[in-house]
Formats: sequence, structure tokens, C-alpha cells
Amino acid sequence: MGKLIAARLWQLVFVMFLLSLLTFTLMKLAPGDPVMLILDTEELAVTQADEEALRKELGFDQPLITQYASWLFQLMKLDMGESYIKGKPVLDELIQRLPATIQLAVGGMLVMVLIAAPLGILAAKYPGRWPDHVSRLFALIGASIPSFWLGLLLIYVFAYQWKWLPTMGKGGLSSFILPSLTLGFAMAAVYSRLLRTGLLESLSQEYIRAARARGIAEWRIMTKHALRAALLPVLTVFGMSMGNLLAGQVVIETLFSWPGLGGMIVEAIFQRDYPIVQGYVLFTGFFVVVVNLLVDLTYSLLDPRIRFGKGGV
Amino acid sequence: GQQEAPNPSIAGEVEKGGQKKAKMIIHFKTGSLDPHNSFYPLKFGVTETLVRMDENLEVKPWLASKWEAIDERTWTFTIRDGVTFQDGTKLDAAAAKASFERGVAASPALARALKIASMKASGQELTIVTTEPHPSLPSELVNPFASVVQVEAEKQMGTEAFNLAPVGTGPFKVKQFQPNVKADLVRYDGYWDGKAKLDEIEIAFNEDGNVRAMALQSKEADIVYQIPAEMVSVIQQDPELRVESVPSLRVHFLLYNQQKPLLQDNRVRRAIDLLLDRNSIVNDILLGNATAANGPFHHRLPFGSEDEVRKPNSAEAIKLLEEAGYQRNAEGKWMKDGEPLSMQIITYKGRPELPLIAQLLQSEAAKIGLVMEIKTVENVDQYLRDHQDWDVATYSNSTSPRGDGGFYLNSAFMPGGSLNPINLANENLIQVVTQLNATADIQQRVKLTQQAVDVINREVLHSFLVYPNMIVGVNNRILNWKPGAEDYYYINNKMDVK
Amino acid sequence: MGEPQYVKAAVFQRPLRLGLRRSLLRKPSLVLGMSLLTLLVLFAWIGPSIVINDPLTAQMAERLQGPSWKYPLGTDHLGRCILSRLMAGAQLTLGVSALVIATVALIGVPLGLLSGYVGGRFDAAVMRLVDGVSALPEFLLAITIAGFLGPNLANLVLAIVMVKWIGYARVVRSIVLSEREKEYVLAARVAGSSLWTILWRHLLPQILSPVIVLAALDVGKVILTISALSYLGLGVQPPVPEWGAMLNDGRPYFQTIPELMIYPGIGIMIVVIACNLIGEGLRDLLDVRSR
Amino acid sequence: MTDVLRINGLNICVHTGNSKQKVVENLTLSIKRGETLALVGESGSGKSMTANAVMGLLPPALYIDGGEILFGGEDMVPWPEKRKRHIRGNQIGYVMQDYQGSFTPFIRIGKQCIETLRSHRKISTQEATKLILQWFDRVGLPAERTFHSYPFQLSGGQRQRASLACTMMLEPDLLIADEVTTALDVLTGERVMNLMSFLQSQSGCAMLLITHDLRLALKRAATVAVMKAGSIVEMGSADLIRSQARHPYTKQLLAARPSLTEMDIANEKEPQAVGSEADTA
Amino acid sequence: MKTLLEGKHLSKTYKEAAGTVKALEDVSFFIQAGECLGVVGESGSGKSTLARIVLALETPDRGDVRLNDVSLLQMKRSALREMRQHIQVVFQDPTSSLNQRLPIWRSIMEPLDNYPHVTPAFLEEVRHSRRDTAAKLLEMVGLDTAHMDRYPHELSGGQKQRVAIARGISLAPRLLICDEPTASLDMSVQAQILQLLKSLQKKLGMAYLYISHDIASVRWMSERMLVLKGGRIVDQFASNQILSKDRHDYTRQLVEAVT
Ligand SMILES: Nc1ncnc2c1ncn2[C@@H]1O[C@H](COP(=O)(O)OP(=O)(O)OP(=O)(O)O)[C@@H](O)[C@H]1O
Ligand SMILES: Nc1ncnc2c1ncn2[C@@H]1O[C@H](COP(=O)(O)OP(=O)(O)OP(=O)(O)O)[C@@H](O)[C@H]1O
Ligand SMILES: [Mg+2]
Ligand SMILES: [Mg+2]
Repeated sequence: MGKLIAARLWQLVFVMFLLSLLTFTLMKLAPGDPVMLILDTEELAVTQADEEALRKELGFDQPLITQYASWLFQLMKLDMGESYIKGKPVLDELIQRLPATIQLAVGGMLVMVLIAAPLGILAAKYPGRWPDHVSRLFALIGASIPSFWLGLLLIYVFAYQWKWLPTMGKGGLSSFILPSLTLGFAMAAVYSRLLRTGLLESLSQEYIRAARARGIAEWRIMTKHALRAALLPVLTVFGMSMGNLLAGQVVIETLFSWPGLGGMIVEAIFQRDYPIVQGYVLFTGFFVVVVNLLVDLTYSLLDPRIRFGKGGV
Repeated sequence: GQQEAPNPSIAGEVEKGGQKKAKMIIHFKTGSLDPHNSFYPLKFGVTETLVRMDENLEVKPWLASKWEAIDERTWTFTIRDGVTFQDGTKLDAAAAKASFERGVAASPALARALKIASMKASGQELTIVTTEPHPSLPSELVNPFASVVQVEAEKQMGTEAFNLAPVGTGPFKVKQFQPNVKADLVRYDGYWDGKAKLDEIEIAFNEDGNVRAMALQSKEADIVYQIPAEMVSVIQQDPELRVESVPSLRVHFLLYNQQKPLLQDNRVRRAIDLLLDRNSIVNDILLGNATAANGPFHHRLPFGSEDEVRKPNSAEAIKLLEEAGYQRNAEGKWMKDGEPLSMQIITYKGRPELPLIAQLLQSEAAKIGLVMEIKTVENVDQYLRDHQDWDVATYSNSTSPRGDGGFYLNSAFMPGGSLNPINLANENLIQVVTQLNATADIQQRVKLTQQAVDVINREVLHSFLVYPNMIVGVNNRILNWKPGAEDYYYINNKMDVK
Repeated sequence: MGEPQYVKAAVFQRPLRLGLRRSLLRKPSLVLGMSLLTLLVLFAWIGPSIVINDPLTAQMAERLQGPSWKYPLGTDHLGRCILSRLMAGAQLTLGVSALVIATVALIGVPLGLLSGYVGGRFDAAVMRLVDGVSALPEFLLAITIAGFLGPNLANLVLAIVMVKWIGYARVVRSIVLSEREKEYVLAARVAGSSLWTILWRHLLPQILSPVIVLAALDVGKVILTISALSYLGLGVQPPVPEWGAMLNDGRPYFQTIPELMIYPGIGIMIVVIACNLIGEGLRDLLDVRSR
Repeated sequence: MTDVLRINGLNICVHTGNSKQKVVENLTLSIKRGETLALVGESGSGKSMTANAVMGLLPPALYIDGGEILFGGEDMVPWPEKRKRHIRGNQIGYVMQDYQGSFTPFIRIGKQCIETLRSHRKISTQEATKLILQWFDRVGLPAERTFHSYPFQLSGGQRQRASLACTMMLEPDLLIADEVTTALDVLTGERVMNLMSFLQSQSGCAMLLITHDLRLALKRAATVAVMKAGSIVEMGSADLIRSQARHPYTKQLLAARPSLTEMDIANEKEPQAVGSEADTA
Repeated sequence: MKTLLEGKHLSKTYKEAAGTVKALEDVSFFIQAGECLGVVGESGSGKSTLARIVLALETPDRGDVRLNDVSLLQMKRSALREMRQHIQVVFQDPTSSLNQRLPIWRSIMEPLDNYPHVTPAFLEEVRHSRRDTAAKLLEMVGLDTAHMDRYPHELSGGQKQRVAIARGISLAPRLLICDEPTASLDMSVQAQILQLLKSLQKKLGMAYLYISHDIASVRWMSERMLVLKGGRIVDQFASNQILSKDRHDYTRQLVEAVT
């Protein structure tokens, strides 16, 4: 296991390097010039000279390789640079937004688990019967309703009609409920159905019959014996969605005025705020690699054959 | 049962102890309250400027009680006596000078706008020398970036803390600022123009029109900026709410790519101009919350045009196209020299009505056999600048941000101007604008501006379509408050709640 | 040696193929899904040729009308017949999401199979690529591609495919990891099966059911992604009546005329329901043990 | 003494398309307390399915089509799942033929045994562990190691014994042992069978011994039932079967009992001795 | 006769949570072409491990396996595939060695499908048709051909075991490793299978590594026998010497238990 982690750390460096190169290229390929966006022209006069000066200040007059190299060099010193638009260090910006993102992600995951686990298990327990159909209906609504719509509906019902919860903002516990519901509900769809297939698959195995023959309670069979094998794909999708949980929540963040990373990154992309985008991508890259390492380690916890297998993970 | 349960987080109730509170929601979020890089400290009534605009968009004294031009480049401003910053210190010319120094250093945009060469402070007299003759300096001082703040306070707090809670002279001070979420303001009791009526104001940011509207409907918020036009009718049904729809200083228009021979032809531009029914845009797209346009400046402005709004006329448009040398083929599509005529409309999502206008134009064009294709781009300015393949763009500008047309004429019609992506260079217009730039007299400036508008309309340089309104939803418990066309002063000391 | 007649077990003749067809019919959900999909495909196939009204041209005088004989589902905010737009957009909407899912599965599944089974450096390389891609925001790719190749549907599809395949690769790999040590795979190796045979014949069926389930739900997700990116101006160009874009167009009318969103929303939901019913029905069918 | 298990006219059918076919037909047998009944039979004759039917664990395609299964005098067939579960493991122990599949592959054997034990007995984990280790030891397993092993880390025979131990430790009233010695060498097999007899003498449990090995059946069971193609073709006391088997299949089985000594002689003369014996029967 | 397979000083240790398990320790043996080597031994003595090593499914910690004097351990993947044609196996556990999702005839045909050029003598008439071939193989192991389209879970234990045998013999490999091939077969079927194996050995010169706890059948099948205990070879002799007085104690115990 130690070896695996060590190898992963090496690969991590590699992934980060590749990512830095990739984002740099993508950002440069993307049409658009941050200079004009920084100068925010609408209500203020800007001259050609101002433009040139700024271009020079940002180092855009240098060849691309030089720009990349100097950025990379800075990065080695753990300095991700400063936001063009906001002028603040990238790291500060990321750290400032991170808590809200994580809180929302945790809330969403909680809701997701609370919805997906019972729905998936019930559906697998009664395949083709009404709990399955109800679960499917939920899942399908979750999968086909865009989150902006769901969010609006929730606000409409809970904040406007019933006035139970605030429409927006990040404050007390009550302000977490609607964003978490919106996020969790949409995610639950995939998980509940994935769980159902996984469970059906493992429930048809011989060892489940054996456990029944030993007189083990049905819920225990479900949770201890069947669930584990079913968790492999579920966990994988979960690991995959971590990147998305960080940045993919723009819609929800916009609806609920949630000060998370998603809104920041989209804004930064639109404004061609390269340092922020690059800092963010590296940050997520790190995060994703670590999460997937954890997921891979969990595989071997879930299935000892993987642990003792020759291939390793 | 549950419905009546009071929700502690819902502001807007007069709470025990007689605290008066209000909540406002605005449509842009901000991560900083840096007074010299953000409009918000001024909008929130935390800071103020030396001069301001009144309801009629005329420049009026504010922190400066009066000012005069000593010569072409020298101005003196008399700072109002008895004004204190929110930390209790007195505002004098030295403090204002320090504030401008900070502003010029922090914001290149401000530096460019003010063109300050040197400043001198003595008592309440602030003397400003500009680098070049600058007749519109007072008008430029309306700029929110020219807010006056207590620089000493910044030294004590540190810049970072100061940019989250700047110390100005306004009726409200920042109690707590949650970047990108909300700002909590409390009354500053020592306000020079009389203590504010409200004790606290919460300003939340939200970029989704539907959510903002619902926050108003649920009575969670008292004032909500930028209600979607589609929601106006619903909100008006609620007797507790009202909608303030005021003309803004913005204009939506069609931009023609006059770098292309096709659109260099005045007749083609005029033909396209004749396709659109401005009243239909006002009524069917903006649902009445706009005024049909007859030029870049609203006719309510002193320098706005008095011309009539152009009426659609497709017969005339067909005639113009034919005159320009185009014929329709058997299928009714336009051709020139055997080449089919097809145009590309550029639009963007930043203002939801623009893509609709583009679709309307497309449909109207299709009716006379003119093929137009729509392309939505993400960054319109960039696109227009870097690409040559487009023909028409839907566009929008704020044309008189500080009560003067000069800024817009210069940046949108002069070569190299920052709002002139197509490098328009109309000889006649350049002449008028150059003359305008050398004129300080207000009356004279109005005349010249109108003259410029005449040229623009005659040559159909752009097709100005509508002046959209600013739509603000207000709870009737809010008293003495109306949104201003200038869109600068959201909060004042007079506003009150029932 | 003689015929071993004496060791006849209880013998059941079962014509398998017939049984399969019958069990297919016995799954009502599968039948329902199939019929829904057939209807949708028909709708998409002949829809555009029998639209009753012009789905593209704005008719301001007719805007926001309720259902009538002329406009069975009413008109939208630019006065266009909603039903005609739904019909005209069905082909594009269904086609694109089917195309995306098919491409994504065709890339992700084989890579996942290989990566899981072969392991080692290949696995590390593929998985780190996956990690890398999942760190890139979808928007960034979409913007770059749209900016570089132009904002149209094809390029949007490209961007979505580029990010979506990774999910399939990883899910497939995770299952393969646990399957590859099982005895039947060893038996296949002993039988001399090549890598491809093992992947194709033995491992593919094992991973098929989660992949089918994922894909069925992703059909909806793809439409929604297109819709979200269109909202930012990165995809379908107006006035093309793609359902996701229609959903967006209805947004301002959320409270006043919810039908503008509900109709395309229902359309998308029917697609998702059909795919899911078929997907899960197929899954049940593939599950030989519970048949 | 009453019958612990009594099966009356049991029919098990399988769905095949629109027709049904019988896997087990009109099977009747009974086992008393402390008694062993051996079910011997041809491969595929329905022995395991009979056992599954008793447990209420028939695979999805199969179903009981008439007949009664009386446990302690009460017909279990119509019992709800919950009630059946209650007696499974606790009152009826079942060692499945597929010993490879009798443990969940990713849970350690010990943990699964503890789980089983604690599902039926109120005892602490430590006590359970002690008991389980003891039982592992009794079936000749390296107790500690087996306890901590995952199923795939054990050899075939070890797994079979673990599953047997896990069933026997609950001392059920009825033990169904489906081919429990197939993976065991003779010595270990003997040991396990002795243990089962011991358990039987201690707790007086009834035993349904399913095997293909007539020799074993004759040695261990009081009554032997011979199955062929889904029905019992012959049933009687062990002695009776040994001496006066009537059915040709039984005779054939009896004849096909090579012993090392016989074989050695045969081998030198006629290499196909065993085969020809079977053929001619 | 020529040595077909040779195992030299094979050792295998498994790591486990509770320490290590020595599954094999310094095991050396050889099998000549056409010969049957019987392996008997206690449960858990390492018989199946030995089989897996010979099949190159598991690498020994020490030692070497050579087929026709070529080391299996050093073979490249393509060579290994070529080799597999000559060494086949009947696994101890028929259930898990069959793919649950394939009808059994497909499982049976897998080796033949992989080596299309191979036509064992007993399949000559039917090789042109895959289903006929499968039917013929099923028939050889005494299964009704109507079982062809069934899935493994629809068969009884003994039936699955016979499917595995049918698959094992289908290529008429030079060496067939049988790990308890008849454990769950009743006497008459068992006899038929043994006879089948024996006749294949006679006609086609197949060699066997025949692992079983049933000492009688091993005795009957094999020319030579190995006795394993605790991972070591404790005794090794020609089968007809099984009753000899010089046998190892353990061997004698085994023999006594069945006589
Ligand atoms: N799901 C099923 N579908 C169809 N037939 C089945 C199914 N399960 C079992 N059978 C058949 O039922 C018969 C009885 O099987 P059972 O497992 O009871 O045999 P058995 O007597 O235990 O044989 P063995 O000694 O080989 O284990 C077999 O012929 C088998 O093929
Ligand atoms: N993957 C593994 N991990 C750990 N230990 C193992 C593993 N496989 C086998 N063993 C151990 O190695 C020893 C030899 O196992 P093997 O399967 O070779 O025995 P066997 O002789 O085939 O026994 P049986 O007759 O019971 O099948 C056993 O003690 C077993 O527990
Ligand atoms: Mg059986
Ligand atoms: Mg073994």
C-alpha cells in the first residue's frame, strides 16, 4: 500500500505538470484577451496606450514559452500569482471560496445518500414492484430536470409559498437546506439506479443464498453482504463527481447566492483571468488525484481479492 | 400553522426595540468593497463623491459645496463643512486629497478620467491642477471611483480589512460584508445630512432574476433590482408590492460591420433599420419596460434627439435593397451578381433581450427573403474586434453615465475609441466631436451633441432601438425611495419603512 | 465406448431463443420503454416533415397564446408554435444525445476494460489522464472549443464527449478490477483466450449493466448539459428548437407561463424514461440468473 | 418420537417458457430425532433441490408445486419469509453443496461465523469467537488462520469444513448436509463424519445426508433413499439396501464400489475393470 | 518415454492477515508424455496450488516449471497462449470456473474456438459445426445434449463438474490437470468419466496430473503417485506399489481408511 501511495505521488506531479500545460494552452487558445476585460471599458475611456502598458505589465508581450516558464517557475515557489481582475493572490481567492463549496458539497452528498441509499435498496429489494417504480420515478425526475428549474421550484414552494426557508444567501442552517436539496436530488438519480443494479447483481449470487440459509436477517444481508459488492461502481462515480462537486455547481451557486468555487471559476474563465483558472485547475487536479487514490484504496477494502491480487490498483 | 411561523432570517420586519430594517437585493455580486475599484461603496451609501447627479441627471454639489474653474487646467473645490467620516474624523481638503491620491494609485481608470497633475489642500479648499484642459472634470468626479474615504482609517485597519469595510462619509457604514453574498449596513449616526431613518440595511447579491423576484414576492426582500420584465405583471398583482420602472441611461442597438463593403452601403443599413419595429421590441420583448429609441441618448436628456422614432417599412426596405443593386431570385432570396445574400447576426447572452431582438430581426428579414443567421458568442466585444465574418450585432451601451454625451461619442465613434470595435471613422462625425471636445460651455455642448446625433441618425451608423428601463420591485412598506436613472445611488438617508 | 444412456438426468428441452423472446415480452417495463422510444423516434422521424406551423419565424402578434386548434400547445414568447418547435427539434435533440452517449461509451468502455484488466503502466497512464480531465472544468473546454472551432452544436458535442468518457472508463475499470481475479477469468485464460476474447466475452457482460444504467440516465444529462451550455451562449444557436435550449428560453416565464418549460421538460423526461426502462429492462434480461 | 422433518408428496417444478417441468416428483420421506437419512442419487436427480425446498431457498425459476414439508409437525410451505428465516440456521442447518459460494467473498470467515452465531444466540463477540475457534479446531482446520482468512484464501476442503463448522456450531434440530465431504481426503472426511455423528448423539439432531456416495450413506445412515430422475426409487434401512436392493440403479451403485485390493488384482488382468463393471450392471 | 512436464523445487508462500502460509515447499516432480501422475494428500496440502503453478496462473516463489524443457515462467504472452493449447485443466470448483453469463455450450467451446486449427480425433466428424461439437463433448461426459443452452446455475453440482471436464478434454491436450474432477459424481457416472479419461490416454497419449482425495480412483487412473502433506512431498511411488510395506506412514493411513 505504501508503494502504491508513493507511486501515486509521483504520478501526481506528472498530472499536475500536464494539467498546467494543458490549461495554459487552453486558456491561450480560447479567444479573448484579458486586457480588454481588465480595463472594463463600458463607462470609462481607455486608450490604445493604456492597453499596451497593461499588456506589457502582464507579460503578454513575451513569447508564450517564456510566459509559461515564468509562471511555472513562480509555481515552484508555491506562488500561483495574482488574479488579473481582482488583484488578489490566487491562493487567497481559492481558500476564501473553498469553505462554502465544501459545505455545499457535504450538504449535497448528505441529501444524496439519504435519498439514493433507501431508494436504491428498496428498488433492488422489490424489483419490478411499486417501490422500484417509485424509486425510478424519483431518479428519472432527478435526471431530467435541470437544477436551475429544480432550485427555482424548491424556492417557490419552500421560500415563497410556505416561507419556511430563506430564498438565498449563506447564513444559518436553514440556508443550507435548499441548495443541498437541489444538489443532492440531482445526484441521487444516478446513484440510486446504480445501486439498484449493483444490488440486484450481488443479490443473485450464491453467497447471498448461503447467508439466508444461515438465517441472517434480511437487512443485514442487504447492508453487509450485498451492498459491498454493489458499492464499487457507486463509489467510483462518486469519486468522479468530486471534481464536479467543486466546480460544477455554478447553477446552484448562482440561484442561491452561494459564494463557492463554481461561480468563481466560471467568472474567471469568462474574464480570462488566467491565474485564477490555472490555480483552480491545479488545485482540483491535486484534489481529484488524491480522491481517486482514496477511491482506489477503498476498492481493496471493499474487495480483498483486489488487495491480494497480483495487479494491484 | 407553519405558514404563519415567523422566520427569523427574513428581514424587513420592524423588530422589537423599534429597530427599522430593510433588505435590498441587487443583481450583481461583488467580492470586494474597495472604494476605488468598486461602485458598491457609493451605491450602498457608505461613501460619497464631491459632486453628484440629481434626478434630472444634472451635476450638483455634494461633499463639495461649490467649485469653480480658475483657468483651463485649475479647479478649486470647496469641501463642505461639518462632514465627518464614519470613524468620527472631520472631512477637510487634506483628507479629500489623500483620498484622491489613493484612488488614482488604486485605479488607473480613475487616473485616466481625472487627469490630475497636482493637488493642493488648505482648510476646506481643494485645488486640482489637471494635466491638460479638462472641461468635464466636475462631471468625471461623479464617478463612483472618485469616492472620498478616510485614508487614515485604512492605515489603521490594513488595506484588506478596509476593502471589506471602507470608511466613508455616507449615511450607512459597513457592519459586515460577506463577499459575493451580502453586505450588512448600519446607520452612521453622525451623518452630515441628517441621521438616516433606517437602522439597518441588508444588501444581498443574486444573479438570478427569478429568485430575486421570488424574494420580493415572499416579502423577504424590500427592494429588488432588475426584476425580469416577464415578472412585472405578477408582482403588480400583489397589493403590497409595486414596480418602479425607470428609464436607464442605456441603449440597445444594432451595430453594423462597416468594414465590410456590404454594410458600407448606407442603403443596406437603412433597409435593415427599416425592418425592425421598435415599438414591438418595447411592447413584446421588454413588455413595455422600455422606450423606443431615436438616437444614442434618451430624448429626456437635455442633449437627446427630438426626431421621431423610425417606423418599420418593409416595402421601403425592399426598395432600398433593390436600389443598392440586389435582386430577388425565383425563391424570393436576395442575390447580387449571382451571389446569394446572407448575413450573420452576432448576439450574446449578457442581456437576455438581445438574442430575442436578434431572432426578431432574423424573422423580419426572412419575411422579405433576406437570410440572416444568428451566432451567439460568449464575449461579444472580443468577437467583434477579432472577427470580420459578421454583419450585424445586437449591442448595448450605457451612453451617458455621468450626465454628458461626450464620453460616449468619443469612445464609440472616434477611431481607437474603446467602444468602437469596428473602427468607425465618419468624417462628418469626427468633425463635430472634435469641436465638442474643445467646448466647456454646457449649452454649447448640448447643441454639439445633438448635432452629432443628427449625423449618426442620418448616416445610420448604428440602428438605435430602445432605451430599456431599469425595473425595480419595491415593497410598499418602503417609503421615500425611488431608483434613479443614473443607477448610482441605491441607498440614502431619507428612505424609511412603515 | 457406448452411448451413456443410463446416466440421463431429468431432461428439459428448452428452446432458448423462444424463451428469450417470451421473457422479453414478459417485462412490461421493457415493452413500455420500447414503445415510448418508438414513438419518440417516429415523432423525430416524421415530425419535421409534418410540422403544422413555422417553427422558426417569430410572430410577435401571436406570442404567448394558449392552446388552440391552430397551436395545440400554444405559442412561445416569440409567437412560435410550441408543438411545431418540439417536433422540429426532436430529431436534433435525440440524435445528439444518442450520438454523445454512443461515442462516450465507445471510448470509455474499452479503455476501462483494458485499463482494469491489463493494469500496470497502461492503467496508470489512462487513469491519470482521467484524473486530469476531471480536473478541467467543462466550461473551459466548451469555451475553448467554441472559440476555436466556432460556437455550434457539433463542437459542443465534442466538448461534452471529451469530458464524459472518463466516467465510463473508471466505472468499468472498477468492476474489472474485482472480476479479473475470479476463477472463470482464469479458466478463460487457460482455455487460451486472447486478451480481446476475455475482455469482450467475459468481462464486457459483467460491466454492461452498470454501463447501461449510467448511459440511460446520461441521455438526459447530455440534453441538460447542452441546455446549460447554450444558456451561456456556447451551443445551439437560436432559433434552432433544440429541447434543452427551449427549456432555457422558458426560464423567465417560470412563474407566469410555466408551460414554456414544462413541455420541453416533459419531452426530455420521456426520453429519459424510455431509455431507462429499456436500459434496466435489458439489464434484467441480461441477468440470466434471475430469469 | 415425532418426525423432525416430514416431506409429503413434494413436487418441484421449473418454469420453462409456457410449460412447466418437474425436477422433483412426489417425494416423500421423514426423519426422526437423532436419526440420519441419506439421500443418495444420480447426479442431477434433484437431491439439492429437495434440500433447497426444505430451506425455502429455491432459485427463482423453481417453485414448489404441491406437497407438504412438515417441520416439527407444521407445514412450512405457506410460511411467510420472516418465519422461515427465523428457523434457518437456528433450527435447520444447511451445508450447501457449493461450498465455494457459501461464504461472502469479501468478509473474513470468522466475522461471518460470528454474525451467524450472534443472529441466533445472545452471546458476546468474545464468546462467539471462542466457540467458533473451537469448532474450527474440531473439523481439523487451522483455527486462528481460518478465522482471519477471506474465503478465497482457503483451499476447497478448508472452505467446505469451515462452512460445515459454521452450520454445526448452532446445533440445529435438523442438519441438511449436501455433499459435505466431496473436497475432503478420506482421513479428514472420516473425522468430519465422526464429528457429525457425535453432534447427533449429543443434541439428538436429525440429519439429512445428501451424497452421491452409496458407501458413505450405508455406513452413516440408518435409512437410505435412492433418487433417480426426480423421484425416490428405493428407500429402506441401510442393511436392507445393502443386502436386498431391488432397483437396478441401486444395484448398479452397489456394484460400482471399487476397493483398492480388488482393483489391484483387476488392474493387472483387465485394465478396464471398473468401467466394465459399471457397463454391465 | 520423454519427459513432458517437469516441476523443480517449487515453493509458494501466501501472505495472509495472520502471517504467512507455506502452501508448497520444495516440490519437484515430472510427468512423462502419456503418463498419469496421481496426486493425493490432505485437504489444504497444496494440491490446487501446484495445479495453478503448473498452469502458469500463479508464479512460484522459487523453482521452475518446464514444459518440453521450456520454462513456463519465462514465456512471453504469445508463447504462453500457444502453450495453453497443450495444458488444460478441470478446476476443483466447477461453479466459479464457469462464466455465469454464458450458456454452457459456449463455455465448452471456448478452448476449441480459440484454437480453430485443432481437431482432436474424437471430434473429427463434428468439428465443422460448433453446436454439434459441443453436443458431442456433452455426450462424452454423459450429459444430455438438451442441456446445451442452459446456464451454469441451471445445472446440478455434478452436471457442472462434467461440463468442466468436457471443456478440459475438448482440445485433447498433451497434459490435462484434473483437480478433483469427479468429487461430486455418483459412482456410475464417475466410472464412466474415469473410463473416458483412461481411454483418451490410451488413444491420444494424453498425460494427466490427476489430483484427488479418492485414493481408489487415483490408484486406478495413475501410473505413479505423489503424496502431499503440508506442502511437501512425503511419498512418491509407482501406483501398483501402493500396498507395499515401505510406504510412508501417511500413505498407509490413507490406504487403510478405504480398505
Ligand atoms: N434453475 C434451473 N432451471 C432449470 N433446471 C434446473 C435449475 N436448477 C436445477 N435444475 C435441474 O434440476 C435438476 C436437479 O438438480 P439438483 O441440483 O437437485 O441435482 P442433484 O441431485 O443435487 O445433483 P448433483 O448430485 O449433481 O448435485 C437437475 O437436472 C438440474 O439440471
Ligand atoms: N490465495 C491464497 N491466499 C492465502 N492462502 C492460500 C491461498 N490459496 C491457498 N492458500 C492456502 O494454501 C494451502 C494450500 O491450498 P490448496 O488450495 O493448494 O490446497 P489443496 O491441497 O488443493 O486442498 P483441498 O484438497 O482442500 O482443495 C492451504 O492451506 C490454503 O489455505
Ligand atoms: Mg446437488
Ligand atoms: Mg484444492
